Amino acid sequence: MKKLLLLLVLFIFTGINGFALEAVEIEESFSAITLAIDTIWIMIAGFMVFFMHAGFSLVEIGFTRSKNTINILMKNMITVAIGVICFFVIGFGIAYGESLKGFLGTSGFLLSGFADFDFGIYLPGAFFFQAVFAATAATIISGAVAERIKFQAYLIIAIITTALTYPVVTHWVWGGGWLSELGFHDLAGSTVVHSVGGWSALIIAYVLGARIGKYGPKGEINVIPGHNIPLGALGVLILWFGWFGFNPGSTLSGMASSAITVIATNTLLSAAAGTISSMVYSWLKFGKPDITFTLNGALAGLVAITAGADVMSPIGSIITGLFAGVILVMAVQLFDRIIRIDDPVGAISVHGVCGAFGTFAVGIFALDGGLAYGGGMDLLFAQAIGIGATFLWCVTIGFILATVIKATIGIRVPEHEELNGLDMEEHAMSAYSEFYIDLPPIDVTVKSKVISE
Amino acid sequence: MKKLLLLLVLFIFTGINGFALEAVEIEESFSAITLAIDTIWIMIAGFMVFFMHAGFSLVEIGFTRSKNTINILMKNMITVAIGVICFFVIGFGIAYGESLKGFLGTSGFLLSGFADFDFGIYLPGAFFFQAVFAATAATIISGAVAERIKFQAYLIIAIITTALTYPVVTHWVWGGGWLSELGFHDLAGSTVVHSVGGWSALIIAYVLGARIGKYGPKGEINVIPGHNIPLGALGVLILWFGWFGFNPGSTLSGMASSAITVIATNTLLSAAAGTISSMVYSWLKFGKPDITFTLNGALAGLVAITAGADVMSPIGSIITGLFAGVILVMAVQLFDRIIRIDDPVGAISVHGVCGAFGTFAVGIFALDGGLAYGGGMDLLFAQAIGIGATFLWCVTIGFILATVIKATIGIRVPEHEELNGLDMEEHAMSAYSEFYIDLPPIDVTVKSKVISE
Amino acid sequence: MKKLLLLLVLFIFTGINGFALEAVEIEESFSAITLAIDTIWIMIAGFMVFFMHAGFSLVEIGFTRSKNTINILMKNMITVAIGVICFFVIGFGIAYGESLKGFLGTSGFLLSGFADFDFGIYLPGAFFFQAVFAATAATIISGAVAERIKFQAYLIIAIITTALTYPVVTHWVWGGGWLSELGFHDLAGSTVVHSVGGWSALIIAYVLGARIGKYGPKGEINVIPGHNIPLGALGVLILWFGWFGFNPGSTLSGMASSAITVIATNTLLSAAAGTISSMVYSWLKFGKPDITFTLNGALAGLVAITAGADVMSPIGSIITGLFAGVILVMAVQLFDRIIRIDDPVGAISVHGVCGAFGTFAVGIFALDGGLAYGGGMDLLFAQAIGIGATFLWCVTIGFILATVIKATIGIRVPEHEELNGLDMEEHAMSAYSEFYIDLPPIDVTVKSKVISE
Amino acid sequence: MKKIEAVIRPSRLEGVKTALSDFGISGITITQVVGCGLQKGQTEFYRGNPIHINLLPKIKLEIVVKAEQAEDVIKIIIENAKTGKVGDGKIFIQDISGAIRIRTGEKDRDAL
Amino acid sequence: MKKIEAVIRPSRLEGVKTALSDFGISGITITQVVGCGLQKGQTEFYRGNPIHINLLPKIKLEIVVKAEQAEDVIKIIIENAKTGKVGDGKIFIQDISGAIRIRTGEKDRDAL
Amino acid sequence: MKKIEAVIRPSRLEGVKTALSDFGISGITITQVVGCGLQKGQTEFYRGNPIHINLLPKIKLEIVVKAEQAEDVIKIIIENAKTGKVGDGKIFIQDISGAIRIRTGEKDRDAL
Ligand SMILES: Nc1ncnc2c1ncn2[C@@H]1O[C@H](COP(=O)(O)OP(=O)(O)O)[C@@H](O)[C@H]1O
Ligand SMILES: Nc1ncnc2c1ncn2[C@@H]1O[C@H](COP(=O)(O)OP(=O)(O)O)[C@@H](O)[C@H]1O
Ligand SMILES: Nc1ncnc2c1ncn2[C@@H]1O[C@H](COP(=O)(O)OP(=O)(O)O)[C@@H](O)[C@H]1O
Repeated sequence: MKKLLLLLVLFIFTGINGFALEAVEIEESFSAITLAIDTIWIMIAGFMVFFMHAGFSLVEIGFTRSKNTINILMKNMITVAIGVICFFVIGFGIAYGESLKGFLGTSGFLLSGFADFDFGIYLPGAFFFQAVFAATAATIISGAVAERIKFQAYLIIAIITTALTYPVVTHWVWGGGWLSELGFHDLAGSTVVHSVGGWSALIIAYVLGARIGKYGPKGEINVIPGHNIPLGALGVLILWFGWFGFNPGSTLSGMASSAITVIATNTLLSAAAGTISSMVYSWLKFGKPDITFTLNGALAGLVAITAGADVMSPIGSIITGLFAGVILVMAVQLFDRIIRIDDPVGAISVHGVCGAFGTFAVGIFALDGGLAYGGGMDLLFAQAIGIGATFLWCVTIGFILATVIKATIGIRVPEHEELNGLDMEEHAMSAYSEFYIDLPPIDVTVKSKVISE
Repeated sequence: MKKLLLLLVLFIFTGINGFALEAVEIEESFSAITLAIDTIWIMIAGFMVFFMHAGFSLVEIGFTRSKNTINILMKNMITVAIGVICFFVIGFGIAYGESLKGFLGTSGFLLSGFADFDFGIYLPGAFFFQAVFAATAATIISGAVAERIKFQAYLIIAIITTALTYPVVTHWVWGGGWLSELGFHDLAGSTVVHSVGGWSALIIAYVLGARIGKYGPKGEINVIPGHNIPLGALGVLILWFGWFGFNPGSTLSGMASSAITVIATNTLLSAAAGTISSMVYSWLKFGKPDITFTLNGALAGLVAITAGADVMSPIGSIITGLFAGVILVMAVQLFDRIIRIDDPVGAISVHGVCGAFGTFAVGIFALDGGLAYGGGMDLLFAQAIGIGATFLWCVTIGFILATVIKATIGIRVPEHEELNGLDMEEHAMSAYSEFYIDLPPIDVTVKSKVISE
Repeated sequence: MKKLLLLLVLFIFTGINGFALEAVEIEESFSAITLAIDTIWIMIAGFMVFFMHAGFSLVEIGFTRSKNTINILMKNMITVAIGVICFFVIGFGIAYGESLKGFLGTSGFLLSGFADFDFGIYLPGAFFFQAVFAATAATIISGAVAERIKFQAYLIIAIITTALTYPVVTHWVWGGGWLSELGFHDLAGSTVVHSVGGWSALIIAYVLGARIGKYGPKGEINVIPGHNIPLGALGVLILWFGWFGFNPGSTLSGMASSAITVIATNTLLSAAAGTISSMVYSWLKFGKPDITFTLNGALAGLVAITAGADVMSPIGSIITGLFAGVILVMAVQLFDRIIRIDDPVGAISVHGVCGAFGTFAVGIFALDGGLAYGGGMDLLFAQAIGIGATFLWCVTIGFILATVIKATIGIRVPEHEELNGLDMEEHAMSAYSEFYIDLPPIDVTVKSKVISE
Repeated sequence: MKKIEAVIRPSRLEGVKTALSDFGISGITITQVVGCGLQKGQTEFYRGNPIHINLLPKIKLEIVVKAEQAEDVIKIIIENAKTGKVGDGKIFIQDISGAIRIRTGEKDRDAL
Repeated sequence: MKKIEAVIRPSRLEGVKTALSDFGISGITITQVVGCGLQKGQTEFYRGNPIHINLLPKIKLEIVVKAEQAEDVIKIIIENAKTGKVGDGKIFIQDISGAIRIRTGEKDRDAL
Repeated sequence: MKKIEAVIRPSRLEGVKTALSDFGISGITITQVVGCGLQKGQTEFYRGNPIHINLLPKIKLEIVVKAEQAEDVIKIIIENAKTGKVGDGKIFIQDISGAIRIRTGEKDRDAL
């Protein structure tokens, strides 16, 4: 009996022991699996965000003149390249390094020194996802300054944006900085990415001045139509596709099954709503449904929902998108006709204005804390502060940057270069070497237009 | 001893208890993980299906004339936007709501009331995947009616298609409706998506009539070549890429490891076979390998395998693709030369005819139940009924819709508008403002063609 | 007491038993889950690799003349189609079938007979991933022989490449062949895919001869500019995107969380470095930053890092990319000006030379075994042998193939066909039927170029 | 010999060409041009801003004929190019002092 | 009637057109051409190889005017097209023996 | 002064241009045109339907020369543009009553 008992005890202990051991193993297996799921999710989302650079390039090409196409492609290619390297060397550290009073990170350059920091996934993966975001912010500027900026000047702007302007705001919001402590909510960067790009674009385009011929000597507002709308539209659809990496990927976890589906659907609905409202509004206002506004409207819906896709209802998302589409058209008109800052692709309106609007909309439509759902003013207030602080920061840095460049190496190409196109002068190439292109700078629209007979 | 025993018992019970508790936890962890895997898979597949809209847009642009390019882009942008919103408001409910005699769903509008319905993943995710499919069906019509349909008329068609025509068929097959009870098999929508689009296109294009100049006064069949084949080809490759979301994603589970690999490979092989057979057949028939047929042939292979990619062998898939490629060429010739329904992009042949063929092919090549494998006629019969019912439904709705539109707001742009291009008249824009474009409506091919000297 | 004990024992045994049973179930669940994760990862990566074919097509179109665009699209479409089918029928067996002395596989044709071979995921999935790689190798050749090769001749080359040339090298390295036994390291195919394509292109382009007008009668080196740089640039960005399937997917496991993030980041950094260094080097050398070199430079960085993305540090990757970008420009100049092999898109330099360089760089920068980290010469030596053997094999097969084709059906289109463009002669179509195209073969650049006034 | 230069609407090219060919005129040289004249362009919108289009696409035909054919050719062009609305275009007639067929070296009237 | 043919720089089209229109000339036909002359093109690089561009884009204006207006029209063109640098272009004057307005059938001076 | 207008095959432009430049003619204006004549286009297929192409791409050269150079210029063009196959094109000669160099205001023979 005693023996039996002993045996039993032994047996049980082995069992329990085995069980205990296995529990650890199971635990480890689970961690490995959820890590794998998170990794796969974030990486694929990151790849899609990377692909957005193709979208940005095409939109910018499509909405500008063919004589500057090579220059635009060079800017976009080099923005990704420089952006990624600068963010590797400096930016990532500023964004996620040890915080200096919540204002900026001061360690972690060259991805070193993050040994005991938990990004959820391995450091290179976390870096990858952030790096493609950084390059996005820089690329936004590219569109607004197109067709007249000096290539070297642009290079410097791209470097500063990815090494300083963007990482600092990232630190504030996502790196544990002061804005995050305030309760500021920005899921994927309506403010952190888009407004940063948009407001930087605003001030730099302002310092740069309008393209020759855009505003006539007697104050007329001339039109400089884009030369390849199909590529522009393809760009928008690529961006929309990439946005499904941008927003749902910003859960930063593949295990967040509910959040992922909510974010994706809200993103889809808001973009759809923005497309519709900008089309309808432009139709009512100008008599015809305008393709450039419709395309911009889709982007407006996407930018606007980027802040709150995780905290809104589908209906809230649709409303956000509807507003964004209309605001977009009004903003473009405002900058083009009243303020007279020349922005060939509408980057300031799409990314700056609609980014700010979307960030603000979180304060209204957030299911938890939004004004519309009885959440009071707290969140709205935090959002407003974030919008304002980002605006100030970007405009300040951008103004200093643009002014210094202007005073030193010069920010703008010489007149004859602008007239002849940047492609020949800066890159000694033409984009469509075999096609006949209409040459007069203003009359470009004419030849292929057929009027009612 | 007693004490020992008691201790032991206690110890064991705690252990067992802990173990029991943990079993629940483990169970939950497993569910969370498989849910995450399913979610990730379906969402990424859905993103890829969304991206197909870029493909549809490009194919349609590439195969038509430059003077209608803006209009086509507007149609495609707005199809996605409207499709998604309509499907959100009405369509999803009709497709998956409480069934009215297996014919259509009657609840679940605005995504409400699905509390105890199990979609496998969270409701917004299920909606997302279905919504991008719905927009696809509508987009197919766009190609066949291009270059002459009134923009407003098209808007109504897009609304009805995504709110009624498509959801009803979806209900029959995937929403637990009468066709599913019959044993009808359609994995990802050869019939549900593609034939619905194709047959709707057929009847609407019929009511609409051919483009001016397509058929000469003496019965000649004129040629209206597409203006940008590179964009068309890019569109086909984007569609092919997106199809790997469309078909493998229709497992609706990321855990279906075997099915996913089988479906992806069958999809690849069938598309390859369709590309080859349409090229070879057009080569034999017309003396030269025709690029437009080759491109359409890839799509034909894709459409055809969409119904049975999960139940066929690789060889069966190749055979299906080979047939589809030849059928495609014959169908285009049939509609173009005999029936004389003008379909600029071949949408009716690709999606309608090859969709029906592919659905039928399931009854022949399904490893389990297919005629070729001794499965008898049952499956084939069910497939035929599904094909027929879908045809009747789409043609009926489409005919009523087109006739009513024609009688009220008008379905077709005025003659001078068609001649001058829809872009200028409906949207006041040209797609390529700086390029010289050949203007005469028929002679468009001439200038860039060089003949043997 | 005894009863109690017995009860206890029974209870415990049931518990343990239940536990034991469940352990098996848990084990199975874990396998199913990791299998699902691996499957999803490899398939999505495979889809992205498939999408690279769109990239290859666009780069090739963009860098050549519009009169050969249809022909290029036909070549690319049919390469995917034929490649996939040939690899299904023969290639996969040669690559992964039972080894004949480590030189080539001799079983497994039509995917049969792999019953007890473990690919980690289901056979069709493994095939899919390999098949899209095979087509890639063939597509590389397409670029170098563009604008003058006979379509039939190209078809044969595509067949042989995907059925023989590529599978044999694959067998050596990834199918357990002699090179793998030597310790040769090539993660995703700097040598296996890219050099195979590049060296085959080299010898075939050599046998084929330069395009008419490329080299003048007095030895002048003429310029034949690409006709659509925006599409070329889009192609490069699509390739870059697809490369994130190509390299990280080559872990062949979604559970390799660390490796995936490391590979993705190294791929990103090397491509960025290649973009920058080729731009800067072309700027210094030719006075202007050259877009075509910058685009090629991104690809150079990608090709070079493909061998060692898993074994290098980020800094090592950046160095590899920097070198690749410069080597690319030098190689293009070498082939164009000294060796005088006419390669319109730079395929030989990008894929052949930079592929070899990247493979070699593994021997230097591999953290474990690389010369730079004190690993000695062993790895470097193995890498050199692999590079050399692949070169010899491809050049031998390619030479025999090209010579036989030349002697039989002819490898080159007749002169008047080349002058008039392959599109009209071989495919009876023009790519841009409505656009005015500049016609003189050499003077193509002229009309759209504006000079400084 | 006379050179008849006609600036017509693009949409009328097909008809004019067919009619001339039926009449027996095989040699025509065609250029795509833009013109301004009495015909006024539409005012269109790009991003909400009006664009006034004052250059309109036209087709220029150049036909060199024997002097005695000129009258008929002009009649045929007018018949087929006329819509009666502003913008129909103009015909200009010039003297040609010589013509050569490059292929054969035939001169003047034989060259046409 | 005179036909004035002017080959000018593309960038000068807008100015010339406006000036002519202010003067009262409404009918102009414009063709995009390329020209070679004394003006030398730049040497550019494509993939490191020099390209010599010896054809430069120009705009050709054709204006048919009453003989007495020719002088003034030429003056206006010169004033607005001149930059003083090589490549400004040329003006050629030819006689026109007939003109017809297709829309109305008006002839010669009435047709202009 | 004479204006020599030659419609030639696009593929012959390079040769003609080089030969003229060797002869000392620097001023040429070139237009891309399409022509119909005796040369027949191919019948091609688009999606299985035949397209008859009856307009063929050509290049039009306009060269204004001193009357005494005309003969030589014509000879050079013929020599370099001739292939002997239908479609080689035509040369037309017209009188020019005036020429002006916009840059300098030089007139007539000095302007060429
Ligand atoms: N005096 C002119 N010289 C050259 N081209 C002219 C002249 N007048 C008219 N044209 C050409 O004829 C076209 C039609 O002329 P327009 O005055 O608009 O119509 P209509 O001839 O019917 O009065 C113009 O677009 C222009 O190309
Ligand atoms: N003799 C000529 N015949 C025809 N066109 C000419 C002639 N001379 C000049 N041109 C045209 O005028 C343009 C400008 O001439 P160019 O000699 O470069 O400058 P400039 O007239 O200022 O000396 C040329 O590009 C060409 O199109
Ligand atoms: N009478 C004409 N008037 C104007 N252009 C002509 C005339 N005859 C021929 N051409 C131009 O010359 C080109 C070649 O003429 P074609 O009759 O085909 O060959 P060929 O001159 O060798 O007999 C035509 O395409 C057309 O552009």
